[in-house]
Amino acid sequence: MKKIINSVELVEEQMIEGLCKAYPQYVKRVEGTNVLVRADKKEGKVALVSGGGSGHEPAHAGYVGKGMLDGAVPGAVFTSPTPDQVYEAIKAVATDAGVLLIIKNYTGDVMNFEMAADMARDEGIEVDEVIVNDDVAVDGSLYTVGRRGVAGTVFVHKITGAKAETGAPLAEVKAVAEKVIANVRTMSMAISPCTVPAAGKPGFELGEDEMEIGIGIHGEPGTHREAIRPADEIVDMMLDKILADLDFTGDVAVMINGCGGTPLMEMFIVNNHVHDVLESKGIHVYKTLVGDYMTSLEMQGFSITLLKLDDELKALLDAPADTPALKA
Amino acid sequence: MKKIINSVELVEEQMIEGLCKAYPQYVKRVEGTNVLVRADKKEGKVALVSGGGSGHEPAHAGYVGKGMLDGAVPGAVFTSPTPDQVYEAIKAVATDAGVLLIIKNYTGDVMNFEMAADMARDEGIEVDEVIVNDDVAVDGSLYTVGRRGVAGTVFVHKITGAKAETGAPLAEVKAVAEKVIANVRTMSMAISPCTVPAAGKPGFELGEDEMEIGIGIHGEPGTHREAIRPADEIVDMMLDKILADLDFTGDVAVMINGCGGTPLMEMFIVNNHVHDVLESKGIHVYKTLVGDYMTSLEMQGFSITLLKLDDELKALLDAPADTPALKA
Amino acid sequence: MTDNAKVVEILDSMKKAIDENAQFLTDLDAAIGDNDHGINMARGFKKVEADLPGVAGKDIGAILKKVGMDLVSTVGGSSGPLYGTAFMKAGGKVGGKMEIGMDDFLAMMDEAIGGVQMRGKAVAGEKTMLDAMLPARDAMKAAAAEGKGVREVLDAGVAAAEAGVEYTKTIIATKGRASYLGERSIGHQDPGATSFTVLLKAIAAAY
Amino acid sequence: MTDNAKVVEILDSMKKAIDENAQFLTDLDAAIGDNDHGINMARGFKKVEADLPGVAGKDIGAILKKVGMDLVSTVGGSSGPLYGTAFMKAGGKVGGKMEIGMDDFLAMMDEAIGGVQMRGKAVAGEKTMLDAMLPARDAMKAAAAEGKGVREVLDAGVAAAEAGVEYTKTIIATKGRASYLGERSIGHQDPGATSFTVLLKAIAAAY
Ligand SMILES: Nc1ncnc2c1ncn2[C@@H]1O[C@H](COP(=O)(O)OP(=O)(O)O)[C@@H](O)[C@H]1O
Ligand SMILES: Nc1ncnc2c1ncn2[C@@H]1O[C@H](COP(=O)(O)OP(=O)(O)O)[C@@H](O)[C@H]1O
Ligand SMILES: [Mg+2]
Ligand SMILES: [Mg+2]
Ligand SMILES: [Mg+2]
Ligand SMILES: [Mg+2]
Repeated sequence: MKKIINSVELVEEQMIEGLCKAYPQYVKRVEGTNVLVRADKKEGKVALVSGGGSGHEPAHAGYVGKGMLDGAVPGAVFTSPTPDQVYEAIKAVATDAGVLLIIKNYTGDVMNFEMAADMARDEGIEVDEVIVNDDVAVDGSLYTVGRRGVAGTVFVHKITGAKAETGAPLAEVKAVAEKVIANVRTMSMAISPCTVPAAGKPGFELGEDEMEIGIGIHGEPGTHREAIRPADEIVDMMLDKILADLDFTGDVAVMINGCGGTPLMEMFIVNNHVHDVLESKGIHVYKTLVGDYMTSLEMQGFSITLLKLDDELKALLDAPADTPALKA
Repeated sequence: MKKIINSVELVEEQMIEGLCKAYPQYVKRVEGTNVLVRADKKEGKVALVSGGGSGHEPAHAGYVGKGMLDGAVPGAVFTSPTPDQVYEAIKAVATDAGVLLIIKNYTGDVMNFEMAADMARDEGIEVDEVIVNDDVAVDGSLYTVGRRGVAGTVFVHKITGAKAETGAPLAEVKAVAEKVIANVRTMSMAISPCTVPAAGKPGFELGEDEMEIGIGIHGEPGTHREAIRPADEIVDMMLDKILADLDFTGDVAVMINGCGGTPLMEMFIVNNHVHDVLESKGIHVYKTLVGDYMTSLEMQGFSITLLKLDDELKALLDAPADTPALKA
Repeated sequence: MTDNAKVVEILDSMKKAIDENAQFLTDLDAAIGDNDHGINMARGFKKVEADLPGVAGKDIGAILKKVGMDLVSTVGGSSGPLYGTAFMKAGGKVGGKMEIGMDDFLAMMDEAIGGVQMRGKAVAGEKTMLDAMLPARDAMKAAAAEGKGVREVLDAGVAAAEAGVEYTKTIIATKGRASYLGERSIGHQDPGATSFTVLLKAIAAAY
Repeated sequence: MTDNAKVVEILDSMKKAIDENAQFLTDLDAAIGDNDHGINMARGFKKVEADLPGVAGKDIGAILKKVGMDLVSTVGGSSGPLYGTAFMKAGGKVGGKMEIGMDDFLAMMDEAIGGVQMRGKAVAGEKTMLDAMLPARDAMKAAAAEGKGVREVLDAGVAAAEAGVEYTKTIIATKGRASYLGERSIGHQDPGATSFTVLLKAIAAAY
């Protein structure tokens, strides 16, 4: 394992500190916790809290700021944060308008966030939640835990954050979040694995010419493995899966998300074909994001996210946001 | 070589197309060229043109937009663009206020850009140039070609772009660019190489526990190679070299730049110690940028850039910028 | 059968057993999950060990509740809330007691399993820790009903847990992260079922 | 000695020689530069080859100017302006001529070298293409002065160029990208000196 770190025990702590030092104008750390909240607490609006394991940077702390999240809770690398930490975040950001938790659909995340929500409710804080499950790679049937929450979560942060910023009541903010969740789909692939620092070795191995299709953001195996193909064919395969899942005819937002180790050049090559395919199918791209938004440490690969837009979602997507990792 | 591309011949073309499709609100391609210019040409101000080989994304096209560049010229991967392309860029963006070329100090870049400048002057266009040479890793003595231009170039784009946006005359815009160049220093390292697509194999090899100190943004060898050490020790070594070169006492801007394959988590860990060291030496960090600003394909590593600030540079650094890769 | 000092002793040896198996548990999780189960459990029991001196003199219920809270607040992931709740529930069953017997222990197992099922909403056959916990509990109850001694009862539990782990290799995961693999999860044993077996063995070894 | 048809033939064989050596030249550049010299040169000569039919009937000056412009507009990097200028300058020396002799050729070499020095501001001993060009030019002039035949003159040039390449292994680069390496550049031969030798060999092979 070759990493630019000091020790595997200090990775999360020094990452949090380094992030706070980089962006004092945006975030501050709640003392004695790993929780990051807006440098200036905004009253009179629903507060948004999200989080998950570390290793997905800039998610989630990079989205704390005006028009997006009020608090972010990073756990250990690829491990859901614990309830006490989430509870601290809720307490720190709570306003009279209530708190909305944006949870990615993993058993661990859901359990830890819900335990925290219970603790906060016991204190009289109004807390509600939404669960993001945009990954079309996995079976979403009733006989599984459902789809994973992956890069589409960033659209949920952006749009729900814009809605919250308007001062809308909790129920309306939640409704917008659920609208995004209902309309967002993602599919991922990787050509190289990533190594959880404490594990010391990669979570999986890929042959010199292999790729993993449908991989999760924690390096969880995907739908299948096959020999690497030209980028356009990979895009075709991934879009087929996304477009089979939801009718995207009309306007969409596109996110080409890098997994952490992917050069931007390759993401633009991917984007080139994504646009061509969508256009050929009568789907109009209203806005595109290309970059590292929800990563998996140093993994090389990308995900494609499509979000179906109506006028409300367009306006909220375009609304101002000022955070370390996303500005609009 | 494992890459998400279609063919080595199409890499630059499809990257450019993918970038244009992602950001039509910012950039458009000059027909029949590889040149990218602002979607809306701004008259009445000095126009800035930069460029270099491809493979440094988001540089340089990612910095085209309000408050930064007017035109960017990407060459083949890691290869300076040719004079005809640079000339097309100059022609496309030229205003009555003149054109300033921001060139990184490589023999090839300087020759190609200067040939283009000559061609443009023959057409009656007022063209001037600055040459960025921020890399303290290499000997800047008179007996060499001098220092390389690396990540500090992004600060030159940002600050010079802000100055140009005020409508200042060419001489003043150039003077600000030279002030930035005089006050910016960078040092880089890598723990893994990168592969130029057409070359098909890495430009160098590193042992399982080796790192290259002082590496260039095209994977050029650096000052030396040694066994990898804890991040803080690497930072100490790099900062020593930077701080020995210029007295940074006072206010500085910091850029922790990823080489393309480096996870943000590691960059934040680096930033954590950079801030601690600077503070301990009485250097105050006014602003920090952490991310992929000037990359080397998928190389894993980072650079530290320090820019010494006075009030003028602070104001220009903070001035609005709206580009795909940098917003202020 | 067991006083509070012995409970502390057992918790100490659980910590050691988890450490010894951390790499193994993580490797199992790499195959069908996210490469962290052993790391998570080790982080949790490190905190447990650090806090034990502070609660060692207290009643068994208080000790186990503290263990549960430590696990909930340090393990994270799925196993944190699950094991944390299991220990808290088990502790809740024996609040105030300085000594417990086999009946208490079996009732605590019921409570722990109830906690896991309340949180995780899984049933038998979904390739989770329950596939070791449920057969172990049943085997121990049966052995106890036959009047077997403590060590024999615990050995029966360990044997059933181990069989449960083997069984997890044969089934598709429908809960937890391994469920994303569908058919590809077959052939791999469940990390959580394995860590439960490690913990139960640490208990058995104390008798 | 050489008419315009033969020039086209030689340019064709230059293209083949560059292709054959592209990987080698790139590998040399990987060691002390940025891993692209062969790629750059091959891209340039591909364009040259494509454009040759369009200028084949023209005078030698026009042909070489076109070659120079093609190289300038496709090679990029340092070698593009340098070789491009070299060919353009050489062509400038023989504008209008449909046939040239040894005197013309040596004058063209002078012009080409002058162009490279004007652009790159390097002198002998800086570990660049000049360390093959200068000795080759001098050796050819000397051989011509001795009244040697074309093939002998060119062979003398190739031998001197090859010796120049060997010499580049022994010196520190002070121009071009390899200069960043300082002492570490010693032991490696210069890619540009090597590509010049490849081109000169292609000329020699035509006689
Ligand atoms: N719903 C559930 N009910 C019971 N046990 C579960 C459930 N979900 C997961 N587990 C257990 O948790 C284990 C994984 O724990 P761990 O790797 O620490 O958490 P995570 O999956 O969040 O990374 C699985 O092997 C399984 O035994
Ligand atoms: N100033 C110079 N004068 C003469 N030749 C030079 C000069 N700088 C570089 N070269 C030649 O150019 C070669 C490198 O060409 P190439 O790799 O194509 O360009 P780049 O260095 O821009 O990548 C060097 O090996 C050297 O021979
Ligand atoms: Mg986990
Ligand atoms: Mg080059
Ligand atoms: Mg796990
Ligand atoms: Mg080169």
